[in-house]
Amino acid sequence: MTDAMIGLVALPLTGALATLLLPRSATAVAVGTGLATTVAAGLLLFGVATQGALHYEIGGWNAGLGIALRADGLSALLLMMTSLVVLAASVYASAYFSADSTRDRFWPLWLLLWTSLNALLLSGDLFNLYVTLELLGLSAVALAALGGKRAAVAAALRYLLVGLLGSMMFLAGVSLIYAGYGTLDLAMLRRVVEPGPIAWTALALMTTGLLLKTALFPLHFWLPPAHASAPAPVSAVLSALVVKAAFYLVLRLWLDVFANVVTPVAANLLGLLGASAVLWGSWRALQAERLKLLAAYSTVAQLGYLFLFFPLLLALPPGPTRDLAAGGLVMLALTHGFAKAGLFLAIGIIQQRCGHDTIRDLDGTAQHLPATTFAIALAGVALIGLPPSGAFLGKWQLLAGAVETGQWLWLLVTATGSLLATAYIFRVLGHAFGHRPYPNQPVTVAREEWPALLLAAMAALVLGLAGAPVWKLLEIGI
Amino acid sequence: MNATSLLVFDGLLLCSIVGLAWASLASHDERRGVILFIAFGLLLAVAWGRLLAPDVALAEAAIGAGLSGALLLAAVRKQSPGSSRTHANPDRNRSESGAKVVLQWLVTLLCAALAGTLAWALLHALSSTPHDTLPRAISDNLVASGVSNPVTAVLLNFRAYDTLLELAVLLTAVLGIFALGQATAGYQPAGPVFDGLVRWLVPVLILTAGYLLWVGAHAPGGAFQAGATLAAAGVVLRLAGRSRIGLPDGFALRIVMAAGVGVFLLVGLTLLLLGRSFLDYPPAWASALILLIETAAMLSIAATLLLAFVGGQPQSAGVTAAANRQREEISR
Amino acid sequence: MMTTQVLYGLTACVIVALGLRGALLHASLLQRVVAINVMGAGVFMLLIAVAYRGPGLPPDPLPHALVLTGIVVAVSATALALALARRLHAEQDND
Amino acid sequence: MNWDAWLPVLVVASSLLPGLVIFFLREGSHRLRTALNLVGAILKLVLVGILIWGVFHEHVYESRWTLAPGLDLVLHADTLSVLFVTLSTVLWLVTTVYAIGYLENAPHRSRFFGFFSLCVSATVGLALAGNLFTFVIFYELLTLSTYPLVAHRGTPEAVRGARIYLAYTLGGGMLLLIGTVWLHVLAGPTAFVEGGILGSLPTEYHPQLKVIFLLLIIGLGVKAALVPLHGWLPQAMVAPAPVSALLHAVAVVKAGAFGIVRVVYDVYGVNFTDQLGLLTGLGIAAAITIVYGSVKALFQDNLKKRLAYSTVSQVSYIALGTAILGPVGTIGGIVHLVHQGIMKITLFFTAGNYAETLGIHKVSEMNGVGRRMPATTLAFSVAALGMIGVPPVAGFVSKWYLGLGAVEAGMASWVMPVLITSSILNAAYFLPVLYRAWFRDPGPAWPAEHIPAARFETSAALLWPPVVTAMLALAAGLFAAAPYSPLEWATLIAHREYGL
Repeated sequence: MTDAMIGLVALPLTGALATLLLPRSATAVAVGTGLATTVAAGLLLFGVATQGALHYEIGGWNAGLGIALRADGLSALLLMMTSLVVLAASVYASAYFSADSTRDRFWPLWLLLWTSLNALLLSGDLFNLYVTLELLGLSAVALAALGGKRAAVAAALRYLLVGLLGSMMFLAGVSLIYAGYGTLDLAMLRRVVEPGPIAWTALALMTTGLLLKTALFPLHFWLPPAHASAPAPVSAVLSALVVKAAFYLVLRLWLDVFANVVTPVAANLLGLLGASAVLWGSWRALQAERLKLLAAYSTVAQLGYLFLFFPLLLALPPGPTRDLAAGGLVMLALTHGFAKAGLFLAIGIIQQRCGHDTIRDLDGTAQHLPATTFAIALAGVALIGLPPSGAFLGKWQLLAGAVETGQWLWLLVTATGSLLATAYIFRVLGHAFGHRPYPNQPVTVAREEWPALLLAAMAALVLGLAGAPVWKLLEIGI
Repeated sequence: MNATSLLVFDGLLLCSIVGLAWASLASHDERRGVILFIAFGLLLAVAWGRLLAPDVALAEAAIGAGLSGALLLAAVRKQSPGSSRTHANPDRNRSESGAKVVLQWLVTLLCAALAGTLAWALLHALSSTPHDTLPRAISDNLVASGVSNPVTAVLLNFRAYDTLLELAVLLTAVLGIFALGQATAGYQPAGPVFDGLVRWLVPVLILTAGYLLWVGAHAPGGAFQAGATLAAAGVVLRLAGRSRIGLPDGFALRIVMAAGVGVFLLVGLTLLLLGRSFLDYPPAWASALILLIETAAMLSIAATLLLAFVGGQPQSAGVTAAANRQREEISR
Repeated sequence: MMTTQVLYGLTACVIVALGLRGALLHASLLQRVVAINVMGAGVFMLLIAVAYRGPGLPPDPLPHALVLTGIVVAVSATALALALARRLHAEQDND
Repeated sequence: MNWDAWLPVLVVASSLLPGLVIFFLREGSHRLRTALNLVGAILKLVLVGILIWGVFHEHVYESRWTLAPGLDLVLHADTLSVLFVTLSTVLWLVTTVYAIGYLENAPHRSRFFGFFSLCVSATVGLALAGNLFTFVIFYELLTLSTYPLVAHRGTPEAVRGARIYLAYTLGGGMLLLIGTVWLHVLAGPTAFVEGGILGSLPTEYHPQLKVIFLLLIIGLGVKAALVPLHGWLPQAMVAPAPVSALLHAVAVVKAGAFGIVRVVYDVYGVNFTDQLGLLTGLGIAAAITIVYGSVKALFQDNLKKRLAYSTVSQVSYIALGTAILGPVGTIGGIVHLVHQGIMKITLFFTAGNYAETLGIHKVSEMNGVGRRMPATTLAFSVAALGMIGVPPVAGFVSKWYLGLGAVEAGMASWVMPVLITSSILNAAYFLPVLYRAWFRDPGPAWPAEHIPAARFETSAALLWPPVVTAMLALAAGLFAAAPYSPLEWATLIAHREYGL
């Protein structure tokens, strides 16, 4: 089972090299590697479920000296989500990219991005996290600029500079930790770290760097243009996974490694930033002219919800209610991943089929692409957090946590955010009802519509109805 | 070199480093900023030497100051000198709006605060006894690592996974550059003096690269420094307007680009098949495997850094040759 | 030994601040890339200063390896940034 | 395969699965779609029959599915849920037949019948919900599945009406969700238990319980169209006739009223609610709605708008019944849930017939329609009289019990005047229509005669459903005392609630 861990990194990396060396059969090789990696992720999830947290020392050196890969419930779940989303997006991309030149440049970068995501979710060493963050940043930027249009290149450039700034801050934090505690391994660090100037400053630096990469509210300016101008499968993965990987690190640092260093004041600050992200993101999404901008601002808002959990998790004493809230957080993160990827893929179909994605004149399009509109509707249900989506369970726990700890502000913000989300989703869906004739068969572009539909259905139905194991898995800590 | 003169040397060095950094960032002319930055990089290499980090000094000189400087200078060349000056000046001579000044002060205060907290935390860290668990572990396991230079041991054995991902980062950067389009046009063919210098310099650079690669096992050196030196040779050839700068074509180029990560993966996976964990070299084989990986990494690093300088997928040899001939007619 | 580590450490903090200020303030893209490289150099100095153990003693090799990796990562990021900038200027020039 | 656990799921699935299949059907395959619809409806009717028989004999049907630790999706068939399930199943069958006739050559029918089935599945799920958590899930699903139905026509007014409907219902849904979460934190998973479960909570929780009650009632009040929250109902009249029939007689409006009954009886417990002093508040809100709805209905010339405002007032009888302490008042409220459904759906069917056959939309255009369409107008008259409360139609039974209950509970001082004035107002806005339909001679030509007068006055599928429901309304009044009648079942519910 531990070989699955190294497989998760080695397989996409080998795939990347293979697609680089054999451009002609790149698509087949890429989708093949994707399937293999998804199987590895499944094996890992099964391994973690049966044997608890897994541990793999690379090069045979013990964790202090060498680098250790670790997988607990949280990372195994995120890895599974990542694999499913990227696999679906790969199938979509195989039909989406028509020009051969972009396609054979796309696949190596795509699989390198996948490698960095898996490496980041598995890594148990601080400096290794820095290198995976860099790999993630560079491959995401290269993919975002793939379109070659001026807007895409400008947005990608700003994204790269912000990413570099974030990584440098993260590295400064890592250096402080090494200076103070002499170790880089997360497991050893958790035992050794105690509140003090070193830990506070290092955590502040690392968190600021990561918040730049997660695009939390004041630092979110780079996200909408970058995600809106990138090609559809790329913006799907950017919004659903890349920003979430940085969020995963903040979660890992705050709740696991630096658990006893974190102060409620700092957590409330994060909560406030999250709350403003929810309101600002939803408000801008409501006014967005184009579907892609709407989806990008919706990402800013949805990440705000995730940060609302920090003050709750800090205030709740360790126990069943805290595990429920933590499960709610993960459920919200997973559902947003699937729903946002599905939404972006569906928007990509509309943009490709009708040449534009401006919401105002969407009327005709929504009728003759019923399956795409249905995917947008399902993804919308999951983004708003209506039942039977996984986000409903997530938001339920968020509200329950807010009531339990008496932090009513988060409750109000969640309620307003959900209503705003309803407004901007149904503003789009309102166009689905018009006089245009209904095509005879609902699914028009199979290879592109099925991935979008399945991802959206995963978020809106499967996670909502079959979500109970998520809580059981989360009990498996490192 | 008693303590006081060392202190004087440190003070001088650090003042000039900070001075250069300030000058480079404060200058409004990009070309001047870049050149100051290269000087800053070189002095930095001296600082690493002073702090007994020769490997890093070599890398800083070759990559930090050398290649980054070359890349930056090439980028400056791209903007026609006129435009960069007009671009920078108009908003300078107009009286800066109040908001801009306030913003600058705000940012400066913010950065000062950051420096303060960083220093405060650092002093705490340095005041406590230095943690020696890791250095001791490295020296204990040095024999088993197959190389005697501890830095190479860490890079290629203890934390080999980091280096694998780092080579992947390099590959991603180049693939990203490829995705943006064709390579830039070459340079004017060099005059006789430069041409003579190139004729001597390139072989020496290649020889040094080979030496650096070999010596890395037991003395400062290694794949990165060797790769950078090899790339420097290519850059010199490129600056001399040569069309053939040592880069293979088509499929061979893809092989060389992928060699670094490829060999690393190959070794790791075969070890996995032999029942050992990923990248866990058997002690008997360790030094040979490390040398194999370093050679592939050197070629890969040289190719990728050179491609980054060239700025994209070089057209096939025929095209550059024709372009050169056509340029020669114009210049005559 | 104490003074050298502290001296270089403090300079590192100053350089990081300088780099950050340059990255945040500069309008021209090239100088923002230079500023980020300067900030990186500052962090690397921090690491190497921490590794220094005194004039005669062997330093801690781990930060050296980390800085080596950092330098290579920094140069690849710079190369990509400059390539993106060149493509952007090329697009701006011809429209 | 133990039958008890699977029956409730089958009841919900019997309309859910055909619905999902219909979504992916080609637009042209009419016969398959109609077959799927009818098979689903009949299968559900059979299953509900078994359910009625089982629950009558104290048989426990419950299916449970854990969504998250502490949050179970529970479908539990008790007396109250069976009443609502039977109502929706019967009326769904009738409305399906009507809709097939009504949408003869309309576009987007796969989409319509798909959401139509989802809507009924949500209603049945809501009825069978075993705890407040499941109720909230199906409550939101109901909103989601009815939004496309209201916006089905695609005209700007339809989309606008649907947007208003959505704003109200999802806003209400959010309040209901917050109230439920708050209650869940205070009292743990709130299962529906006859007699309520919150009585035992410590007294310092009481102020919070009052606020939660307010949140829940406002959340449910939106769908039950209590006065300030009823704005969406007249706007949703733009929907096609079968949708407004299903929405106002069976699904949406009843879901709100049913929710209020559940919260008062099975969550708080009617005695505990009275002890908290909340019953009178509810009663007043209901009374205001009853009078306001009837008054507004007086001035509506558009027939469907008039019926809409009449629904606003009629549904609040159920809330009024809940507010009257004592079994007799409860019986009146609960039985009106069924009676109002049957009568109101007849009115909407007939209104649909008039619009579809003769293009009549306004009351002023209804002169002499009785001669042209005698059967439809007869059904309309039976239902209208029932609404007024004229015996022997079903409406009289529920108003009688409401009055009796008020007297017994000593609340006659203000309940009786409300009942009397509302009956008078009902007469004021229904009788002129009847007079105009029967005793006025028709104008030169009907506004738009789509269907010529052949053997029947209109197409068969449009004619028989209102006639059947009118007869049902009559039967519910005449055979009120018969076993398995709505009144008997309501008495059974009341006895189990009050533990007699």
